[in-house]
Amino acid sequence: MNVALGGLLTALVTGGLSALAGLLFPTPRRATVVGIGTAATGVAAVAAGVAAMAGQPAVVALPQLLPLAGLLFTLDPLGGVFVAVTGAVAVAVGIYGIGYARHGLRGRSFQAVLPLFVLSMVLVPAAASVGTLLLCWELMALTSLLLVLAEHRRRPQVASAGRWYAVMTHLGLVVILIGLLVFAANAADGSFAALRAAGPTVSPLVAGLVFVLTGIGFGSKAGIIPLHAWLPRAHPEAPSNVSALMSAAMVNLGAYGIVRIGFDLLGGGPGWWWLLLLGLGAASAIYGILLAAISTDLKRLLGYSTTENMGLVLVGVGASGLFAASGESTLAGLAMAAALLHVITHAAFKTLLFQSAGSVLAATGRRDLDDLGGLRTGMPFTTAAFGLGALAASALPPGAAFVSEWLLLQALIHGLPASGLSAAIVMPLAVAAVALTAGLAVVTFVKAFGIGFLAKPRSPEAAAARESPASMLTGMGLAGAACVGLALLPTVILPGIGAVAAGVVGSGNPVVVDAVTIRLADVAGSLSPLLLALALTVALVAALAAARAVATRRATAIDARLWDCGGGPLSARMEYTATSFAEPLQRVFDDVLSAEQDVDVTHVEESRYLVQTIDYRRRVPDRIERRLYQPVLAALAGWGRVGRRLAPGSVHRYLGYGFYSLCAMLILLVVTR
Amino acid sequence: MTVFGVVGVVIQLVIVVALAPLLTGMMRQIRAAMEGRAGAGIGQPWRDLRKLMRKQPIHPRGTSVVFRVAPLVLIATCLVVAAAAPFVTTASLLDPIADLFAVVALLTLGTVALALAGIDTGTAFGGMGASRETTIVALVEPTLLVAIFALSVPVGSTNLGAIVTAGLEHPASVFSPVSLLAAVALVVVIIAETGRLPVDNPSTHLELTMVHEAMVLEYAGPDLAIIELASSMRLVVFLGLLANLFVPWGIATSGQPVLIAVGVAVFVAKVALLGGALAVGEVFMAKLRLFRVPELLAGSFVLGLLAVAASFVLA
Amino acid sequence: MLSLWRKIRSTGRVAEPAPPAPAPTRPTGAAADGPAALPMFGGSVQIRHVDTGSCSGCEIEIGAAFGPVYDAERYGARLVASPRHADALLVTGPVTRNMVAPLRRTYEAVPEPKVVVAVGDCARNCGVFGGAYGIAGPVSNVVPVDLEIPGCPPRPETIVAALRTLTGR
Amino acid sequence: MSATLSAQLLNIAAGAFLFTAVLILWRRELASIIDIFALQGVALAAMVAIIAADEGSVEFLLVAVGVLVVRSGVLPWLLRRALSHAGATRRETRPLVNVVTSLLVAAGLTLLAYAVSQPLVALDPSPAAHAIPVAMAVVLIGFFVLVTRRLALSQLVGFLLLDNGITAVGFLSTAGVSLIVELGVTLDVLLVVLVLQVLKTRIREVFGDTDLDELRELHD
Repeated sequence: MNVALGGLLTALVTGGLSALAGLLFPTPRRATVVGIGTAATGVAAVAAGVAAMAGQPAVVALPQLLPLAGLLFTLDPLGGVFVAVTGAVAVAVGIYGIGYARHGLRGRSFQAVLPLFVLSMVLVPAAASVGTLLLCWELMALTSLLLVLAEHRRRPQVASAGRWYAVMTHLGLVVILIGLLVFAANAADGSFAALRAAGPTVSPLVAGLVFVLTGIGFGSKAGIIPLHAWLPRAHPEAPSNVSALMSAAMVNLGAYGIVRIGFDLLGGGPGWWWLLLLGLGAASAIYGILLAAISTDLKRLLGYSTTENMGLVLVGVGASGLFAASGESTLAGLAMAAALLHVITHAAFKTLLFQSAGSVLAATGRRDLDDLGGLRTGMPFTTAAFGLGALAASALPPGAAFVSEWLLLQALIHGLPASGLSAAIVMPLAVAAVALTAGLAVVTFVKAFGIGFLAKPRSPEAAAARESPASMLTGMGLAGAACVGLALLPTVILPGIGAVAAGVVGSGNPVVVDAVTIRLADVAGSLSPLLLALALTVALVAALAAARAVATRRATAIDARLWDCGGGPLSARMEYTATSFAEPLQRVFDDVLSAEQDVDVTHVEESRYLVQTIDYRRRVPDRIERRLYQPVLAALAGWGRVGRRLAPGSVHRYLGYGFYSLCAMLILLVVTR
Repeated sequence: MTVFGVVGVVIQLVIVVALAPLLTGMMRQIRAAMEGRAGAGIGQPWRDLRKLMRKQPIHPRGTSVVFRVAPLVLIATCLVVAAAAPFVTTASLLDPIADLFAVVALLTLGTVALALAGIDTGTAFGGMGASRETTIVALVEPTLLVAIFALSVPVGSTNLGAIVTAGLEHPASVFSPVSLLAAVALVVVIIAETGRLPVDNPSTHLELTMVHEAMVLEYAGPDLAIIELASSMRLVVFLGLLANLFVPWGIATSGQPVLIAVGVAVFVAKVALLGGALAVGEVFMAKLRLFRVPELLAGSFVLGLLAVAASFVLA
Repeated sequence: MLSLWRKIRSTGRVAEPAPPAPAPTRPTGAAADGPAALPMFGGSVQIRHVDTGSCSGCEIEIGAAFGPVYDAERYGARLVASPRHADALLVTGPVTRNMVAPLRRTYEAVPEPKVVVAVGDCARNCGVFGGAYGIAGPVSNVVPVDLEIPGCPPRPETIVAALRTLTGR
Repeated sequence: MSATLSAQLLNIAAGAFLFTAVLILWRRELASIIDIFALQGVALAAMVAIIAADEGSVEFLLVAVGVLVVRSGVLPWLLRRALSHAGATRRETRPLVNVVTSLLVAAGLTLLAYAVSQPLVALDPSPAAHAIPVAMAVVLIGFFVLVTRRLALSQLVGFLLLDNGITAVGFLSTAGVSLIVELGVTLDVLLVVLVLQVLKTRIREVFGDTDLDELRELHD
């Protein structure tokens, strides 16, 4: 029995059935059935993906289904990683969605589209021809767009976010389409096997063009700057379970596309491709986390953090390509393994974080960190879940992302003595970029967790927050368990990841693993996350015991009022807010962020020395958006106005256009002949 | 080997814990001497700790378990690093933890725990301290990792034991521009990480100028004792790392009691020397404005980067 | 930098030699309801200073007591920023009406065992401000006082001597 | 002197040479900038002296002494004198590019210097040639200081930094610099400094300040 094939087919069937169930079941039970169905799809996908990683190929060919090349699916180890990740995210999100749907998401269209979205994401990494890939990609884009727009009746911002997303994702599709068509034109047909065979023989110019075009398209899906503009819009406005799916599963496919085209189909390439990718990845990582650090909207913050993490993944991919181009295949494998592991860990903690954010949103109706706080009393489980996710996201031990970032740093560091001039200059900068990203991630998630969940509630809604229903908590629990597992025992999956990475770049397995310790092949370096966590626990318990033993007053701690400098009780208005927390950072990076602020002071009528009110506003616009998108949009709007002048509605004018153009054509014909 | 490892871990833990308050006491004493004071004596921090342990613990109203656990996490990170890093002996039981990245990340974890505790109180000063501390941490990180990078290039590993052993085997490499530049960069970073002048004033009484102190304003009794001990331990750990990464001589490479005794003595001497130099330097410095700190850190970042560049330019 | 170094070298030690430690019998001008024996802090007393309405004369003398010449720190006394860190409150001035609640809250914020030291005549018995309309009374009216330091303002030596009875050094 | 030892010493001197250049960018206090500049002169002289000892060349040794005297003695002395006349402007408070950015730019310049001098190093992989990127970096940093600092005095330091760098490149590249050329260059630099100083004094007498940005008004 081929598990990979069976899993894929099961996912196909359950996904389709869940979508049908979403259409047919009555409202009260619809969300439950769809949620379970989505989770089942996810389980099947995980099985298929893991089996594919283990080397079981799954091929499904449906040549007659589409007119051009038919549908062709092949699940190889690389695709298997992404299918498994998508499936795992779908399991947690499916169960979570049962409870989350209570908040106005029980509608037929939403519930029917959700499984289709999951299914399309499962199929993209399995697609094995240009036509199939584009079809699945478009299905994914459309379904996700519908899901993003789910709440457009309730909030007008959703429509704007949806517009941005629709335009950018379709522009991305067009660019990918052009790139792949150019590629396919140089190959026997559109199947990946043909492309793979043609890859090394294409002229460097065409190969470069294909890589850049597809890179732009896939990069925009991964939220890489400057194509990230849709991400911080769509993620906050989408329902939280959709945000989790998009942020933890969909963006990965951008990275998948780049790896698939660059490594697998084009067979690696010259160093400048990967240098470009690495640079963009590093810039995205820093820019994304910087904007995350200063944003106060919890879900927007998480969205920017996705840009950051995808940036890190692309740093890994870029480094891997660079090493491969300079013949360092083991290091290339290491960097690729780091990138893949980071995809997995990011999926785990981002699912958890978006689920917790959704839980908060459902309980309070607030996303603004400046309105939250004090949730730990009302929502202890959600607080713990977000804390766990934040620990993972800030890349501190014993968190999940620490291991993948450690691997990434090891790859970058060991690249130096081996590689050439470009690596010698790029690697230190890349290390610095990764380090700065890690540092800023610490600020971001201390802020998100500390301000959002600890301290005193800053709004009545936050004070009245109650814990979410059990199904949501179960979904969060699953994602949380994945985070803990990845943090403590990455040794379980690392050999598999290493083998996949090695297969992609054509090297030996770059990581050697014993029960608890990760060792790097060929270069010195080892880390044992489990031992680290264990040592930390032992030290903690020992410190507690010692403190208990030494402290002479065993008396239980008294409950005292906070030290308020002797004044009246401290109110929530005196607390630090997310804005004030990030203010020092914003000032440090003022050259990059260029915040806009204005202060209006109105004076008392009698004297200009007495102030009546001070109105202070500060806004940190996304600078790339402002510099890059607004001119383009303004130009488009300008052309639109010009165009409107051409079409005033007069039939005579339109007929005239036809006549003029006919004449012009004829004159042209005469002249050219 | 394992016996040696266990003995090493225990000795290092004992030394670091015992030494930490004494180092703080010595630094205060040096400062006092230079200010023309008599000073409270080297043992004063130990007396403070003993007194604090006898006091009543207080858990302010409205604080959560985060506030209660933070001191323990802080000291646990210091303990793990003290046990794992090669201070007295090179053979560590916890070798797979003794990675420079892991050590740095662990110490950052302690800072983060304290910052969360500061926010958890819900007081303005707690939030302020947390905000400042994490900002500094974010800016310190690139410098720290680049300096580590520079150190690891000649050795080809970020494992602390490997770097120290390599230093022992090639004593001449200590006097290379790579180590000198990296050392300067690391000194600045350590000053920032341990909250010493000119980045933070550990003896300030003015809330508005506080960074580290502002986060711990709510702690009392045994909790405060743990935090103070951990802060001193951080200093010892960082100075010990600085000493042994650049001047590893004297560290015990095998389990002979004599070597271990020498290792202990040399380690104590090195840390005392560095601490003394730091204390003397602090007398000549004023605290920088918070927004001048990035300048300092950018400078040390450049030095770290130059160290990396030098490591392959002057290879 | 060099000039500072030269200054340090030329100034040398300015701390006066320590007078003999005060007798173990404590000078108790303590209030009637104060505990009979002061707690032992074992050579380490952290002090939080509270100004409840002082004319700042006592503050100057406290500053001098902790300055290089008298150097109260050498006996293990240290000023701290938060009452949570403190063992002793050093209260100066008569307690004004506005400072009654803050003083009480500060007292409550200090973890046990704790000591209140009333510095100066105003803190002991309102001094020249006695009977003024804004004054709620001496410190002992608000919180139990364990140790009193007379003087208007008290000399730094007196303050140091009183603190030494607390630190026991 | 053994080859490895001299190579090591040369490396340290080169490191110090670069370090002082960064320090000049780092500090704002003009007095300490001048002190650091004097230190850089010492490092440069040490580099020349090590090469001299290596090659056993008396001529180079003489040059080293000359470098030491001029660059860590005479020039700093002149600068200090200029500073003592400068009045209130003892700090570079507002450089055109702020300190953080200029430090990061310096990092970039160093990497650039490394990249461009790669062929030079490849020509002759001797220890001296390995230090060429360092000297190149100092040249670029000096130029950068010259471009971005407002005060005439710190610009002057930038110019001298540039010159230090050029001298170092000259010595480190195998061609070497003959005594005569070095003498000529040194005298040239001295002359430039003196002329600038005279000019500066004149400007200050007329306009009362030496913030060069304000000289733009002359043009208008």
